[in-house]
Amino acid sequence: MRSFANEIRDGLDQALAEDPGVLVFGLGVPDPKGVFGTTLDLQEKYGEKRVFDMPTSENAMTGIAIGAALGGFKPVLTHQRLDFALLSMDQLVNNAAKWHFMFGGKRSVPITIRMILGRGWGQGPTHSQNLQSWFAHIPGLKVVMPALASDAKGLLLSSIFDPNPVIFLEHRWLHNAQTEAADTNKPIPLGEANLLREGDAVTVVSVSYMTIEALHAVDVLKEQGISCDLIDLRSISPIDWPKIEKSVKKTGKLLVLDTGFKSFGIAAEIMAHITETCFRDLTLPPARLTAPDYSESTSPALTKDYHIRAEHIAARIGDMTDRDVSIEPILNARGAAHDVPGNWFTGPF
Amino acid sequence: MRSFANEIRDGLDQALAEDPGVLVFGLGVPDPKGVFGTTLDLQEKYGEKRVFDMPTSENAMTGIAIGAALGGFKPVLTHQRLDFALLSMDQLVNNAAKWHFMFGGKRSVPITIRMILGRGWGQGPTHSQNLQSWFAHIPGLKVVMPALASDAKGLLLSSIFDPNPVIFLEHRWLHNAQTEAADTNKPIPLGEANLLREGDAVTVVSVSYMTIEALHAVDVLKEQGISCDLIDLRSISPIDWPKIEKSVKKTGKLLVLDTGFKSFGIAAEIMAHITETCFRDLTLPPARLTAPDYSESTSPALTKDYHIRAEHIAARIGDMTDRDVSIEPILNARGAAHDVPGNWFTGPF
Amino acid sequence: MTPELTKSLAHGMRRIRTVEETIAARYSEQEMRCPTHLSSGQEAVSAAAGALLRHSDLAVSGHRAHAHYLAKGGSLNAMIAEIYGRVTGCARGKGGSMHLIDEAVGFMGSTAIVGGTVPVGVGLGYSLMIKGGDDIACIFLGDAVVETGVFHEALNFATLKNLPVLFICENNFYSVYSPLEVRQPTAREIHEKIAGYGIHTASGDGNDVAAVHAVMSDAITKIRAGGGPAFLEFSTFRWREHCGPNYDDDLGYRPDPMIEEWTARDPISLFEGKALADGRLIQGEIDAMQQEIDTEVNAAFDFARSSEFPPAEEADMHVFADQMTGGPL
Amino acid sequence: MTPELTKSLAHGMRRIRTVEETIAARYSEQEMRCPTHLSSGQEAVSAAAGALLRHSDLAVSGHRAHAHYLAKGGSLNAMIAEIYGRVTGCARGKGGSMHLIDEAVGFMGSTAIVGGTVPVGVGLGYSLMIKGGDDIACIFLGDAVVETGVFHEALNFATLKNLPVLFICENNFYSVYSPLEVRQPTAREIHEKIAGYGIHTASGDGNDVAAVHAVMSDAITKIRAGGGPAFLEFSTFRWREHCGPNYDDDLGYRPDPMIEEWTARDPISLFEGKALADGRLIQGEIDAMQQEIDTEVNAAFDFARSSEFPPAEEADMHVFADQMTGGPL
Ligand SMILES: Cc1ncc(C[n+]2csc(CCOP(=O)(O)OP(=O)(O)O)c2C)c(N)n1
Ligand SMILES: Cc1ncc(C[n+]2csc(CCOP(=O)(O)OP(=O)(O)O)c2C)c(N)n1
Ligand SMILES: [Mg+2]
Ligand SMILES: [Mg+2]
Repeated sequence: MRSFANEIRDGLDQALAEDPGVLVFGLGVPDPKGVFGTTLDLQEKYGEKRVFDMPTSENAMTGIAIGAALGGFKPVLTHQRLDFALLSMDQLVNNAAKWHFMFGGKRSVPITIRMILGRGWGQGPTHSQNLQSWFAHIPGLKVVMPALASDAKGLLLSSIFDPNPVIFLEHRWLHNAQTEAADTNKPIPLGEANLLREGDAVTVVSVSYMTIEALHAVDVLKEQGISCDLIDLRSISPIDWPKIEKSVKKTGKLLVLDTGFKSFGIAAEIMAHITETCFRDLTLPPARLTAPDYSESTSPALTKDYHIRAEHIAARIGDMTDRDVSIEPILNARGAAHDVPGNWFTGPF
Repeated sequence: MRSFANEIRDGLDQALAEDPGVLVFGLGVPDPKGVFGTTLDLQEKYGEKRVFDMPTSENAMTGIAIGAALGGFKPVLTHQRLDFALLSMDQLVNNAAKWHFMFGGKRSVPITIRMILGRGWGQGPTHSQNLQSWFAHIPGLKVVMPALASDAKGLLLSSIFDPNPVIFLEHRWLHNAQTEAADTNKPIPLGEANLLREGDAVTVVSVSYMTIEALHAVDVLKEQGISCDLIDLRSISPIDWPKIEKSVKKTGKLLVLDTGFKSFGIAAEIMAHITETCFRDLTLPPARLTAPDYSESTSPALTKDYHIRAEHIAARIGDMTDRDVSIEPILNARGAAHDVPGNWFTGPF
Repeated sequence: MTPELTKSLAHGMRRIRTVEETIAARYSEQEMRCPTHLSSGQEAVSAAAGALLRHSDLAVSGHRAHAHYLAKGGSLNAMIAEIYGRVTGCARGKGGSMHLIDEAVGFMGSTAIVGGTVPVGVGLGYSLMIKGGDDIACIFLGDAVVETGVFHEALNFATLKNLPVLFICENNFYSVYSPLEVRQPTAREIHEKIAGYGIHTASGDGNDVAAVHAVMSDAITKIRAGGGPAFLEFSTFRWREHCGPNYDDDLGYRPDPMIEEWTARDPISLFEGKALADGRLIQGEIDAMQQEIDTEVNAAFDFARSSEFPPAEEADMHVFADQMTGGPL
Repeated sequence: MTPELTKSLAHGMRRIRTVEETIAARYSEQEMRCPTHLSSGQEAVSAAAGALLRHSDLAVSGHRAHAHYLAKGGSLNAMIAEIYGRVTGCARGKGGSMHLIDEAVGFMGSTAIVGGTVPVGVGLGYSLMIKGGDDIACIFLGDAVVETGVFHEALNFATLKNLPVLFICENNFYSVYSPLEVRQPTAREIHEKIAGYGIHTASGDGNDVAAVHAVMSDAITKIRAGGGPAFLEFSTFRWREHCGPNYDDDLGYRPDPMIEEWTARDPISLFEGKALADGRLIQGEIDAMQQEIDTEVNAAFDFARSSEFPPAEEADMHVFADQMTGGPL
């Protein structure tokens, strides 16, 4: 068994080995913890010029990644929280996203920006933002959100070798997720969603960590005779509309799951688009389960009902299918406190 | 007759006169052009401590506005283009939007950030972004987008005296719009949309400059026997859901207009929300007309079909109502080139 | 140095140390469920600042703010309750260890984004400048903050407007596990680089509280007299891991001689040793002081642990303010 | 100074002047429909850089980039066509005056956000450092750029890594209508403030092309030899309005004596006057040079005006690249 973090690390390792143009940098990249284990030993292996720590200068380092890309390199920049990358929106949006366009296709900017999405254990308002809808709204950025450990490496490789800037969002609660060692030397094309479960009751569209909760919910409901399509988007820009549309044409019901704030979030676009293209197929209004429109607080007492979990998803599918569902099996399977990914986690980050 | 720019200037003047805590600053605020005429003479009137120019330091100046607000002032910061404010997302989102929340309500941050939305005459990719959906997605920010000159002052006064951070988005093509001198000493409450035209064919929801085009389209269609509800949102956060819902329950048809990129934009949220709340009332899928998912180019040859204009709106309403409509009256009324707000405009900004 | 000041500095350092070490001792109970950055070993800078700043001066800080908050006079009970996520916390549990506030004593807030409060502090300085008077704004920052662009932008503005702002940089040579030399050119010290701005700068041994006090006192006097901003750099050393209650020197990111040298230079013993030697303090006073502090700190933990958690309904409160909280000017 | 260099500098300045003034003369035809920032009066810095930089050196600039692009060897036809919004433009009409690019000669791009290309230039410097060799990255910037945080962040990194980066600051004392003194403390000059970083800094009269050349040559030699980054400040003066083809001194934002003093110090006449006086140039050479330039410039405008506009289908092209444009390392 290998963890999501191992797979990310191996993806970086493979990219560095394959292509001398790949650079990996970010705060803490060569440190003893190696960004939650994802960059361990890479500096020793590839040297300080290709793998390096950096000053707390998120905006300039993004511009420096762009410049290095223009100089022929393929930089991978890591932010330990998405929240810190808010400092770099100018370089990201005004330069990276637009360079190829605004210079008439003269030069692409092959950079990958890893951002980690925080949650739980008192992360609080500025260490837990999931702003994927910002990036997806910007023409010229690709946005990748892996959920399964088995997808992490393949998606990362595609991101690194994509000629465009790619925002690669890693949910902190996934780093410890396990997978059978998959043959993931092959890149997974960006824009291909993954139909993880098949059924005809409801189309559940999900990203990143929400997919883990959704899998749980969908599997439990299956035992209760309700089977759903579960589509893990993997990338939200480009997004796999055909797969979603095909499923909705079958089920007539759409439930979108997202880790971000509700209003003006990615779920809205998915609901709007599917309503535009599948209006006559829908038997119910499309629904969403997302984070609410307020920040995650620090006190655990204030986060108990903040995040969508498998029981909420199951209950909602029950509502949408007019079926009584039991969430007991989900609650009973729950081992850890609500603010940690598992009992192995004892803080602080 | 008074212009939108005059109204903004008078709003600032009135606020400065009424409350010694109001500060006005930004690049070019005291310069001879006075930010398109909106800040003329204010420094002379209120002194250099309360009205001042600033260094090209958008991020720090946002933080300085926050600090001044914590020190008891009500700062108004101006950016000549929204695009420049991308440098300040950290201060805006991590500090201003969250301060009241993350300190448990201890202190509010009454700042107003004016951002001007560029368009036309070769503004190009980094002087024409309309990223309202970004701000609307952030809990703790209010987002105001005036369209009518007669609303500009009232909305600005409400923004300045609101205890929360308010993003005030002024479309560059509106500064010259004219209004009868309205009695606008009264603030207009944030979150109240304005039903500008009444009808039962289609609910048209619009913001900012799109409302000008929509008014034209709706008025021309009225003469052709199609009458629509036209709702000018004025503020998108908070947003006036009841007014939109009431209208859609009457018309069964929703068309949303926006100046921003299409995907993951504000139109998606409006469509998604209305589908959630009014699904059974809708006789057609909700529709949107927005900027496309690519940047505005500099060459006028590449912007001819970039923006939504009255003729597109009229044609779309025709489609939605299964009626033949004539867009000739709209095209005939068009006097200026497509990349300027009027013939009076001869560049460069 | 007067006996009063001697006692005040010793008390300030001991109080911070005791709070931090009590947090460390109790952290493993898993009841303080938030990222927590302790200042053990770095008490001198805060204690000196605490002896010099008034409640009407305004201060801000970053992620490692316990010492600054306490030195400025922030309520100990409210801080510990905040770390425990209780409704009696200074931010009602919304913010945790990294979001401390006590406006009653001029501690205007600490936040978790490196450099994030620097311009806020300068904006506070701007408000003080308009209001007149000789209060100052004080910005506590770490060595990593000088790498952020916003610091330079804010410093430029403070200098331009000659604002009453004191920048206090605690250089502990590390940002998380990253040594200074992978982040900044080290041929010049931080304060030497900042001196380019043409403002008053100075530096000192951050583990020598008397030296810190002298350097700071000089700078504050200049600022209060209208001399404009000043930047002070104090070298010091964090004892425990960057974030959390443990020691982590087994990870090997800091050289052994450095660890030994700096931990041997405990600011409290250094200061008290001298004061005892030259009779400005006697051991009995120290013992009494410590006992009093222990009582206060234990009471604070009791207060926190016996406080209620915020009710669930508070989770979505405070997103928007209904009215100005600051009142009219 | 050799006759070749003398001619090259005179030619460089005259060529830029002629291009800018021709744009100004034709702008009112309303066919150049984009914001355009002219460099008339500021030609010396670019001309000197042009004489010293190689095509394999990499350069970036900002909104006022015509002179830098031309000096670096960028195609004149492609620039004028770009300003006219034609498909033959260097950015196929997508970018206009503020987005110039000619990678064949190492001009890697100019953009419209103040300070936006500074870290990009440092990143190019990083790529050159890895590749080895003695090429350098050159960043053209205005006086407002030193107010941006990203400039300081990028400079810190360039210094930290000892990168081959030349920062060339043209201080024309204004950012749009705003004088330096409302944006920066002016007790020290910009280069003096930057000197705090400990890198090579120098300054000079930006209207004296020989002086600029000497200062720049020295810095470039040091950088090519591995000496790390350098920052140069040249004072100069823009003749026309910030953006657009007109003079705007009727607005009164610049003091009359300043305008008179600086426009009297036309860099071209100053340089040629001396060269004529000491016989390094003769008037006939200048006249021939100017005739050749006029022919070239007129041809460029003819080229641009006779070029096609980009077809409508290009509006949504180039959002994403289908393949790497740079090829393998
Ligand atoms: C903008 C930003 N980048 C990165 C981080 C992660 N981070 C948290 S604390 C810290 C170290 C800061 O070091 P320093 O300023 O020296 O303070 P110290 O921890 O040494 O007291 C970092 C990098 C952050 N919080 N914000
Ligand atoms: C981040 C940002 N803020 C503001 C602007 C508006 N702006 C365009 S050019 C300019 C002046 C820049 O002055 P300087 O760097 O001195 O160059 P100069 O125009 O004098 O050559 C400004 C403020 C911008 N383009 N980007
Ligand atoms: Mg440190
Ligand atoms: Mg200038």
